[in-house]
Amino acid sequence: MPEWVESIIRVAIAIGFVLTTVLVLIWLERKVIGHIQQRLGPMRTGFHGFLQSPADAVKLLVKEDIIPAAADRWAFQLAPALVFVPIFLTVVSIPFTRTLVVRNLDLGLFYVFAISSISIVGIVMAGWASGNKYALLGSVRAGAQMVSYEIPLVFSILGVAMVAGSLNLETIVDAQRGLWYIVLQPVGMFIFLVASLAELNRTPFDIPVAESEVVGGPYVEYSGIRWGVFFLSEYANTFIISALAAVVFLAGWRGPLLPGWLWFLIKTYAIILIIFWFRATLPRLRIDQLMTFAWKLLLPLAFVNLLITGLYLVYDWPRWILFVASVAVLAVASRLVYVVGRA
Amino acid sequence: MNVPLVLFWVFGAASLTAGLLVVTSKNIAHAAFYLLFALVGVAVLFLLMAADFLALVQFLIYGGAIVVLLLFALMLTRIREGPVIVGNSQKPLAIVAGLALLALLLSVVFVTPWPKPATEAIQRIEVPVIGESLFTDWLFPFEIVSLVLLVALIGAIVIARSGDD
Amino acid sequence: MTEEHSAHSVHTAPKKEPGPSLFPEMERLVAEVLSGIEVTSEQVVDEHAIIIDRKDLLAVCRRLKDNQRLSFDLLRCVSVVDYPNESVFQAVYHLYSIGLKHRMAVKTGIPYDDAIVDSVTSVWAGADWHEREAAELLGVEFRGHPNLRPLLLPDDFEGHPLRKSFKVPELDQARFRRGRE
Amino acid sequence: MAESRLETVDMFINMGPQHPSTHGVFRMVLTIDGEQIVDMKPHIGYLHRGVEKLAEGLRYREVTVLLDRTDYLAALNNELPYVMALEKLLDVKVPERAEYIRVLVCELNRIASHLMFYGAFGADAGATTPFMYAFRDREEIQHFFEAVTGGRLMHNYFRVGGVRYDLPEDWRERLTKLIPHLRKGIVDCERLLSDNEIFLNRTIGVGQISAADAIDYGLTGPNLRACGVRLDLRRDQPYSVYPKLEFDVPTRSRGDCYDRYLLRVEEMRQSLRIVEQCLEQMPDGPSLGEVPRVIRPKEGEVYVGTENPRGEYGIYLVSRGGDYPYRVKVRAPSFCNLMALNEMMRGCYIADCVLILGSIDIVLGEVDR
Repeated sequence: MPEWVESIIRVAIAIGFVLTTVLVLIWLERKVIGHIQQRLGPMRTGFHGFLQSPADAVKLLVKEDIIPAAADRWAFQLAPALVFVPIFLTVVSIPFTRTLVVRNLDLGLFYVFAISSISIVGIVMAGWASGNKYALLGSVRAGAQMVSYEIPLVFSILGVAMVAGSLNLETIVDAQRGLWYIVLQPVGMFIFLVASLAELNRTPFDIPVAESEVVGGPYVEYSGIRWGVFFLSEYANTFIISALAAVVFLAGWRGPLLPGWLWFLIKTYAIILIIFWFRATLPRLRIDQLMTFAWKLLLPLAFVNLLITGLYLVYDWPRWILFVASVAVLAVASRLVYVVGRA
Repeated sequence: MNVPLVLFWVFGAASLTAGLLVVTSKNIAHAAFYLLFALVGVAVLFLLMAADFLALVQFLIYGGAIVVLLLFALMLTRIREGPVIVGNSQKPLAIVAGLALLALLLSVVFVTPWPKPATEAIQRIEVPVIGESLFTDWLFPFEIVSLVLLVALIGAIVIARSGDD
Repeated sequence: MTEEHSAHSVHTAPKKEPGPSLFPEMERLVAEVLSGIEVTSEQVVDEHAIIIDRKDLLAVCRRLKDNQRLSFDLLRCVSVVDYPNESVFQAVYHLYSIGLKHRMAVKTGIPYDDAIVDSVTSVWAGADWHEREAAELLGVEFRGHPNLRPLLLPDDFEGHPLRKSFKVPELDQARFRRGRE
Repeated sequence: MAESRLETVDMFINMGPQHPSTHGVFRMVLTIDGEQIVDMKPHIGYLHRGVEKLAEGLRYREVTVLLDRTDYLAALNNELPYVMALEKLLDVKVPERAEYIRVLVCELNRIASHLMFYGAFGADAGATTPFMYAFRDREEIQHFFEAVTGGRLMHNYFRVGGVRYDLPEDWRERLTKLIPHLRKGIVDCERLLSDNEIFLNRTIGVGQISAADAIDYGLTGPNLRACGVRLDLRRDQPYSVYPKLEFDVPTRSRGDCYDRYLLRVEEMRQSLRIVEQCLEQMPDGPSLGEVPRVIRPKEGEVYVGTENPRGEYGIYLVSRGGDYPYRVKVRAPSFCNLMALNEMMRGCYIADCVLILGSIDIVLGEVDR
């Protein structure tokens, strides 16, 4: 079998896996949030509503695909693909275990960010092409938010790359033998989680799609399968970001007793559940507060983290100093936010 | 015919077409979208030449950031008239400039001593190498560029804030 | 306001029976504050009410609001009632003083043939929509109102539905049916 | 393309009449510059049913049906001023038990209404859970209402001289179960939002209005008290059995969205206190006084204002004899509160505008009538 045929098969399997995961995630989110809100969530389709997601998928598939008269047809139809494709391309480099990976890339970490940045254009395009002012507003918000948060996101992960000395995800996992990077890079992990929530447009950063303000933002005019593709991409992205966090900060498949893939899934789902939990608890920020948060807090914090990590590497400090220093930075920063916020 | 060659022709043609569409498109937002495809096509070409890092940078900076900012500016400035290019008085000037650039590129193509085809495998450029050469051989240009960017940044802030009070 | 109208100085709804005031203190105070303006007291079940000429409306409202012992700072409601038998509208302003916790009503008549009255939006900004509503539903014009556009009804609606002359067929049928039962 | 000057363009957007956070069919035409609001024009009337005209075609007893449908979230509170006005015109005595029942259900209705506000306000701020919490408790109140009045939303329960039905036999058990449930519910609600950093940042200082402006625009109820003006008709113009009951009238000072929110939460506690006292003090006796069979008040007029969850709900009732009211003017609190919207929205963001509208707590049914 030629190499490229094998690659295609691997990609197909990965995409299949992600699609199934998305269905599970959608069901899980509805159940988790339902229980947090003291209700049951879906109960009627299958055992505890387990067939709800497939049912929804079928419904979306057979639904009429409406293209508004005011829309720019060409861009309107293309936009979902532009969101969907990059996100599924990023799956390629995520290592589930050492062997369960489509392609281990030397620049794996960088690859994920670079490719997924394209999907912003898809969202902006969707909003622009809809010919709807709410969609336009939403896409302007999405553009501003996602471009801004990409910067702290990339910087947060740079610290890890420095400590591990590599952008290869497999090497990064191997470097976490004995000590997970959540200990060495708590600031990095914090920034990563916050910034990726913003990248995902999820609560409390669901400003571009805010129901109560811009009624669904860029997706407001979409229906049927095109809307389904956006929905799918959002959850796929959630999974990928969580998996990435699990790999980079929680040592991926490493763990005692259980098989590697199970550890990987446990860690990934732990992060996913935290994201769901946020959604059930927090209100939404305002766009200017969001920008302030990115530029005036997260970015400087990421710089400080880089500085400390650099000092640690150059002067060859013991590991505990890096840990203590990082925790101290985090504590000072949170205190600062509190004090400044109150003033 | 091997796979990389097919990919080269496909993506080369795609980015050329997209590039042409950028300049011929009447709809300025469409032009921006075509620009994205042109840039992505070029990124894939980089990838084929084993310049992974450059390709990813192309994706991140040009695809993810520049095009978004371009669209952003379009949306905020020109909502009422609609994003249609009506006419352009700078056409002759653009033709002259384009031809001049073409001449320059062609001369570069002919002057450069290209390596004999297929005599040696393409050298993969590792990231540390790029980093090192940036901070040794190219330190001065690198610093100049960052200074220029800083000036641009400050300028942008000044322009944006001038309307405030 | 023309001479002719101020001739029968108080356009009013059917006169109520005169009687001793239920709120003598309030009556005295109001009379004192409004000295120089023609004021008729009226008996209402639970508050002091005065009837004034529409030309005095703004002056009266200002004094009632600005006087320290009255300080009617809250305009609770503006109601306009149609009295077709007398060919007159009556505008009723219900006032309340937050600090002194007392209340009263000011009434003024607006004749059919010259349905204009001064707007009190300059005294209480809160009169805005009340007056717009009355203008739309009863066809009374409020002079000096900043923006007297229609408020509630569809743009192409004709007539003034709260006038007694405006018949709602369904309503009359309902009454008729019940009348025969 | 002669003009190549770079210029941002103001954009108009129609928020409403169909929009998830206009709380009904309300429309605001916003002029926005980026995310900031330059100008706002409210448009109302989409729900105008001509309640005042319809009332002129109904007999006195039938009008409460219409009033239920003005502020549909606090239907019982709307019926109260009307029956009180009628009782004043007819000079009818209301038995004490009936008064207590009225106050009891009115205060419960106030809690239900404020819970609805709490849930919707949370949703406006982008939090999904408050809505569910609020509805869990509101549901319990409605169960109680169902047992008392037979209806969940539209009660048509108050009659001239009393109430339609006496309380059900097991009302004490129901109420003693309901009160702790609600008390815990309010605590839950508070813990979810009141100290949330994001929520504080979103609401403090947003939609501020000064006390003087608020009075000028005729604001009443929680919106006015949030500015620091202690006006509560239950206390200042006492009616029914409120003088016999102990409760505080909370106020706040800043007059912003957060104060309006917190004030309503506190009001729920006070209402709960009143409900508890009603439970203790409820006298025996008839629930409907002696009322003439045919209601035909003599000529006269009366204005009665009561404290609704949203402010002063006033009824100006004119009688010229006969079986039908001559004029029923409804002074709807939301109608007046909404006038101050422009004042509150000066220079805010789109996201704020949703919150500010939510914080005023309007019900379009009574704005348009």
